Amino acid sequence: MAQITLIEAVTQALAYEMAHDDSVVVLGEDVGVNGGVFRATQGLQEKFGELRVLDTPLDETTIAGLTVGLAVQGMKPVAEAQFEGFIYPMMEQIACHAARLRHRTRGRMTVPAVWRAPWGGGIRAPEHHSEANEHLFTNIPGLRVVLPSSPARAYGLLLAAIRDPDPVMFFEPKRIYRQYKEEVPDDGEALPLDVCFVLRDGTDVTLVTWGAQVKEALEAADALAEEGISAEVIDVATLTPLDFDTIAESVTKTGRCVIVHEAPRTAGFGAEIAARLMEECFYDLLAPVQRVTGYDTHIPLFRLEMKYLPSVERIVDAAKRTLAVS
Amino acid sequence: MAQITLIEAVTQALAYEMAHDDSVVVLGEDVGVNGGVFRATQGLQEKFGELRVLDTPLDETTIAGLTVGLAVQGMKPVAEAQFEGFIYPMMEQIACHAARLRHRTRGRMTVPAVWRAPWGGGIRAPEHHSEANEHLFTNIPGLRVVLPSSPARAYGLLLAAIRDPDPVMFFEPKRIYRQYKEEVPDDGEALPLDVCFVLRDGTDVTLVTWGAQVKEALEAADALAEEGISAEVIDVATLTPLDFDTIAESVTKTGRCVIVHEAPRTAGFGAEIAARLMEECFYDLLAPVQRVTGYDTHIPLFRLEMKYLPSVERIVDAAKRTLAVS
Amino acid sequence: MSIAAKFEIEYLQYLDKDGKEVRKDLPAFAKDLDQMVELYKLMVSTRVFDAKSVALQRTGKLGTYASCLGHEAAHVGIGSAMKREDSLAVSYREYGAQLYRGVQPREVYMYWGGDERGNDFAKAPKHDFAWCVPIGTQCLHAAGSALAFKIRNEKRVAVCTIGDGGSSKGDFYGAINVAGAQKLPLVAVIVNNQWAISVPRKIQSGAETLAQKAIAAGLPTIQVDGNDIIAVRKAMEDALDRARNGEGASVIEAVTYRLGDHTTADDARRYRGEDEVKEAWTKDPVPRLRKWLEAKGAWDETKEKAWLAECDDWMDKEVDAYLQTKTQPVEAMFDYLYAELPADLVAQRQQAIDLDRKSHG
Amino acid sequence: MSIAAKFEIEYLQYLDKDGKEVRKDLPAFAKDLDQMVELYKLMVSTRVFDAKSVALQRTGKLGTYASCLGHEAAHVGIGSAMKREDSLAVSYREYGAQLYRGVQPREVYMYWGGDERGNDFAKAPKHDFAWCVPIGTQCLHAAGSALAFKIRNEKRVAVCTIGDGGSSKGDFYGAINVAGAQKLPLVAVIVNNQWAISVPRKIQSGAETLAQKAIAAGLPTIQVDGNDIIAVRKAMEDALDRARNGEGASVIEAVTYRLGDHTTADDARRYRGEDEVKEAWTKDPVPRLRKWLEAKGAWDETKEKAWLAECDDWMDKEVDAYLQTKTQPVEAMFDYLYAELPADLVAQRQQAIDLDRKSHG
Ligand SMILES: Cc1ncc(C[n+]2csc(CCOP(=O)(O)OP(=O)(O)O)c2C)c(N)n1
Ligand SMILES: Cc1ncc(C[n+]2csc(CCOP(=O)(O)OP(=O)(O)O)c2C)c(N)n1
Ligand SMILES: [Mg+2]
Ligand SMILES: [Mg+2]
Repeated sequence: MAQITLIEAVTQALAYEMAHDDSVVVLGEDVGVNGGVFRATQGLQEKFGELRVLDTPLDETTIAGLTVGLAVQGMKPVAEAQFEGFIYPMMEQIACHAARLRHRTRGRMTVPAVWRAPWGGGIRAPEHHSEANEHLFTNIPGLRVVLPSSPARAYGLLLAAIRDPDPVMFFEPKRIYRQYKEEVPDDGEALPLDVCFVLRDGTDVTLVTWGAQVKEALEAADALAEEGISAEVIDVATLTPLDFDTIAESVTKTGRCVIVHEAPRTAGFGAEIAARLMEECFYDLLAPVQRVTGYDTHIPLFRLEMKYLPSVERIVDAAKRTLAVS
Repeated sequence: MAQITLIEAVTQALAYEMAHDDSVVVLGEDVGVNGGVFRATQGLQEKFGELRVLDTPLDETTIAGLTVGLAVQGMKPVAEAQFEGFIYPMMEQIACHAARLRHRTRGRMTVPAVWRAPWGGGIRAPEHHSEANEHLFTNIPGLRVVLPSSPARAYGLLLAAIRDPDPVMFFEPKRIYRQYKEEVPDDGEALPLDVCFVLRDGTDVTLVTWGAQVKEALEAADALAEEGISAEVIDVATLTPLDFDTIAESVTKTGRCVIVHEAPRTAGFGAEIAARLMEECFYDLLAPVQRVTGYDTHIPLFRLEMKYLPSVERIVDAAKRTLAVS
Repeated sequence: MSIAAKFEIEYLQYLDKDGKEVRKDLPAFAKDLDQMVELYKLMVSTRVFDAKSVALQRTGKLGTYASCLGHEAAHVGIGSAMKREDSLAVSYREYGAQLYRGVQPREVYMYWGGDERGNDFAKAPKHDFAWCVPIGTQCLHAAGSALAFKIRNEKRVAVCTIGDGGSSKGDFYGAINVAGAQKLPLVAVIVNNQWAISVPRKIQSGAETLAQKAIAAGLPTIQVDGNDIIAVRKAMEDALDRARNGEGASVIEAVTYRLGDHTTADDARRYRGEDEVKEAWTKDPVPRLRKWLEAKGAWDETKEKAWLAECDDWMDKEVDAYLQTKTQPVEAMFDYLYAELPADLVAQRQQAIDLDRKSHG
Repeated sequence: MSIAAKFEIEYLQYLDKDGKEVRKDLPAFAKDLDQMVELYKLMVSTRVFDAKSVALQRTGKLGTYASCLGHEAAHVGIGSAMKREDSLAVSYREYGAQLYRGVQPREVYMYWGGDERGNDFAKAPKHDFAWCVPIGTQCLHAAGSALAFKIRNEKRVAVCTIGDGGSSKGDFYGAINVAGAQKLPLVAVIVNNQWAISVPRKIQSGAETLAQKAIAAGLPTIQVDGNDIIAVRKAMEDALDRARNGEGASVIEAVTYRLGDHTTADDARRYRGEDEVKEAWTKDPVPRLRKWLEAKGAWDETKEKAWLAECDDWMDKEVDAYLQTKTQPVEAMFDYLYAELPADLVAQRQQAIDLDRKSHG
């Protein structure tokens, strides 16, 4: 069994599901012959033809609307936004239709579609190629927002997203597309779409994160361990609908929590988790929940971008702050 | 001095600023002869001509992009989205350009523009006419998000928004467009864009809200007063950049807080305020902060919509819950 | 001078405003008078239905309502040319097309009466789209449907309608553009009723026809008298045939007029002159077809009266059914959000139910 | 058959691929050989600049870079026809136009080198737009600029460029549509280089020309040989004149070819054949103009060498200036967000500074 990267796991999941379900189609810019600018759809057009792996005209609104139309007529489209920073023109179709058609028609019409997009910073890319905007979608009822952070989770969650009868936003942390390989059996096994992943057990503080920052969170946990601090690390992965129970259970145990995400702090999804912890775990908290996030500014061009992204150092500092107060 | 409604205050502010600053222009759908579907721009085209009060083609993307172009060339455009539910196609221009051009060009190009939109539910309107989506913008750095809830605040904040050198989203709670009148001197006096309004002093619990829900919050404060509970009511009005200090000061005093907003709960702006209270006022909190919000579902068509919106009853209940625990 | 490309756009009309034939080559369907009577009857019942809706709104029994007065030929022409397996994606006022396809007046009333169940069409094709308020977005739903039909190799066509105003929206352009690039079985009909709320046609576009927008996408296009149902239906049939035969998409501009206010929340007297409206009434599609049928001996005053009475009965029944529909339970807000209610929402749903009980008893 | 509208699109070319005149009516500017030599020189320096950029990227001194190889006639033709008070809104690779207007190579390097200061043009007009990555959005900036000029009654024109791919985006349509409806002083140039990354022109649109998209907006339009700078500039001059005279907007399709990869992050061999590229090289705009100038006796090998040497010097200086630019301080992230830093962000800014100090010593 081959070792594969996160991006290869995406391709593997797409290929698996397309082979097993004729209604699965892929569409977007450059997804065909070119296999996507990151090669996520590499080889799919050759295998499944030009219609099932469709290069669209360059208009994100068109891609999003086609996706809704396809899904309503019984297909399972997987649309690609070439970068998450170009997703805005898709929002009207996603928010007004994909997330609402089941609701609008009392179940008559449904939108079993997936929107994939390479997400996040840290690859020295040009402007608009480094956005982390998951919060644009986490407050849209009727959607699911998924953000895998390992090859295995990318494979299992993408399969689940495609099979899910409702629309799913699937953001792929491009910084770790090729970070490491792991064995991912191509067995078609999906992962649940509403369970957080506890990546590391700990007792002193809970680090809650998602996407590429899982890497920094795990490294921070290592660094903390060296200082005798035991950090539990949770990969939220399925942001909405949120599996709050897993987070609550951990924080009830540790009494301390640091939420890490690379999107700007204000009104990022970290705020929701902090608010929930306040509402539901107030009396178990030994210290205020801390957020370590991107700053409330645009992610800078790449000369400065690493100073924008949450670092291991910032996470460790925040964790220690929660421990300093008790 | 005449008594005017909130919507008339909007018109008054627009007329004042257009008369005093030639660079102010208004554009949108039906803003001309028709004076806007809510009459916000009533009479302006007659006074200022067809170019300064421009009926655009029916394309929100076009409106948003024209607005950026106008602003960059030294105009002060006030664009209207006919309803906040139709704002999605404007997002790319707002997020990628309006909020970023100063940043992108190190100050060379700026976007002194305002986007106005009737906002929120409760008027028995058709689908997509009742959205409360301020959270789509509160996490965009470089923007301001403003939501007045009285004629005087609408007048003063809109003047400030137009004069502000940076882009401002100005959401108008249409449910209270004509709720009551008050005297609003047409004196061109702007209000600050980064100060919350304490509408009522209290000592036991702080009710934090904005938009049309200010009405319910004040009524809840009345109801609580009858039971001997003293509620402080804060109208956030300028959501971002947030004047957190005013909120923190109040909650430090009362030790209890209920945040009320009509947008869905998950990842609404209430989460940010709750998270901040946790981070900065943890040790002053006598009870967990409560959120009373729209449910995490689409605002239903009007037969059910009043059951969706936060009610006085729900606010009173939540306030009492914060008081029950100490 | 070297020429890169040339185009010509046809204008199609069979009946002038007085119901006189302006050309001899009537299409086959128009020679079947029984069928033409059926079309006429649906145009009349659409109008009766529409008047009833406005009356319901005026008496507080409906929310805002968008009337179709004056569009009957365009809408019935579109609906009647389609097959049941085709898919229709409308904006909000195309009742004539929808009634033909089986949407019930009670469903229309429910939708505009604030009840989502109006969109759960009981008799119309399940693959027809719901009313679509965000202007233009339905065009892409139709393009996506057409793509699904093409991928599955089905001989079906997706039809969308769009207003003169809506044809300014990028979605319309995106839809016809991808349909042209991929030869999708799509028919996009611009129902040009001269107004987009208060914005007149000339402020939407500097183009002399809206039909010519198709040229941007390399599509065949035609402008038809939208108050002449024969012209509308003929253009539809041609376009549907092409699409069904794998020849790709088409655009049709149906030139008509919005005789009423934009919606019941609008007052058109604020922005348009009476003369213009008076003039437009002389082109009313309903009497035009009636005159033509009467001249052919296929219709008369007695039949008209009888049919109007039947329509009244029908609408009364529909109104009754509508008014007797109980409001949905509060938990309906949650019950159609996802296939299965996520665990995280269970408590909220229960809270809504509890609160509702408490408030009511 | 009654005709609603007719259109004809001209194709304009003065020089064939070998630099031979294919028509006699050379425009006035082309008769001024000194000026033509200046244009040629800028085309050459643009090419030298471009090669230098690619080299910088290959040696890790630049991030991703979008080359303009093959577009020199189109870009210089556009830039040189404009007046300084006009406003230019580009996508990302139109360096030929920008260099003409005063953008410095070091600024281009800075932008693609990850430094926002590249957008703060020191010598180019302050009213020219920054590079615009979200495809198509710049067309509306130009339309908005044109509207500002019209409102203020200034005799200025807004110009935008857009790719063949970009012309599929609703923004392009919205821009030309409103420009048509409001007679705005806008010139929209579609630089059709046949590819949008890996997507060929025919997948973007079923239209036989991209110029015909203007018909949708009721605008005058022309297709020109985009590798013939005389044709590009002539079409630009005509369109700019019309716009400046209050006659409204125009569209120009400049047909050219992207001789390089899409960007340095792309490998075009994955998706296009060598034959096509080879064929395209035979239409290269630079030698074409050189041959014409040489035939007129206005250019020769000596001049060519001298100019290339000058270009090399220039670029060396620019590269030096770029490489010597120190990275901005960390607080620059905050300092251009708002006119004045909001109080709520002061602490974050300080945190970033403190953290940076801590990490560095
Ligand atoms: C995206 C969007 N913007 C604005 C509106 C508000 N609105 C509803 S109908 C309408 C005018 C539509 O005009 P047209 O397309 O000509 O259709 P008609 O109403 O004439 O049938 C507008 C602006 C909307 N529903 N959706
Ligand atoms: C809105 C948006 N979507 C996608 C992209 C990614 N992208 C960058 S360039 C490009 C192709 C552009 O092709 P074309 O418009 O023909 O211009 P060219 O690069 O050929 O000059 C794409 C898809 C983008 N920058 N913006
Ligand atoms: Mg109309
Ligand atoms: Mg191109």
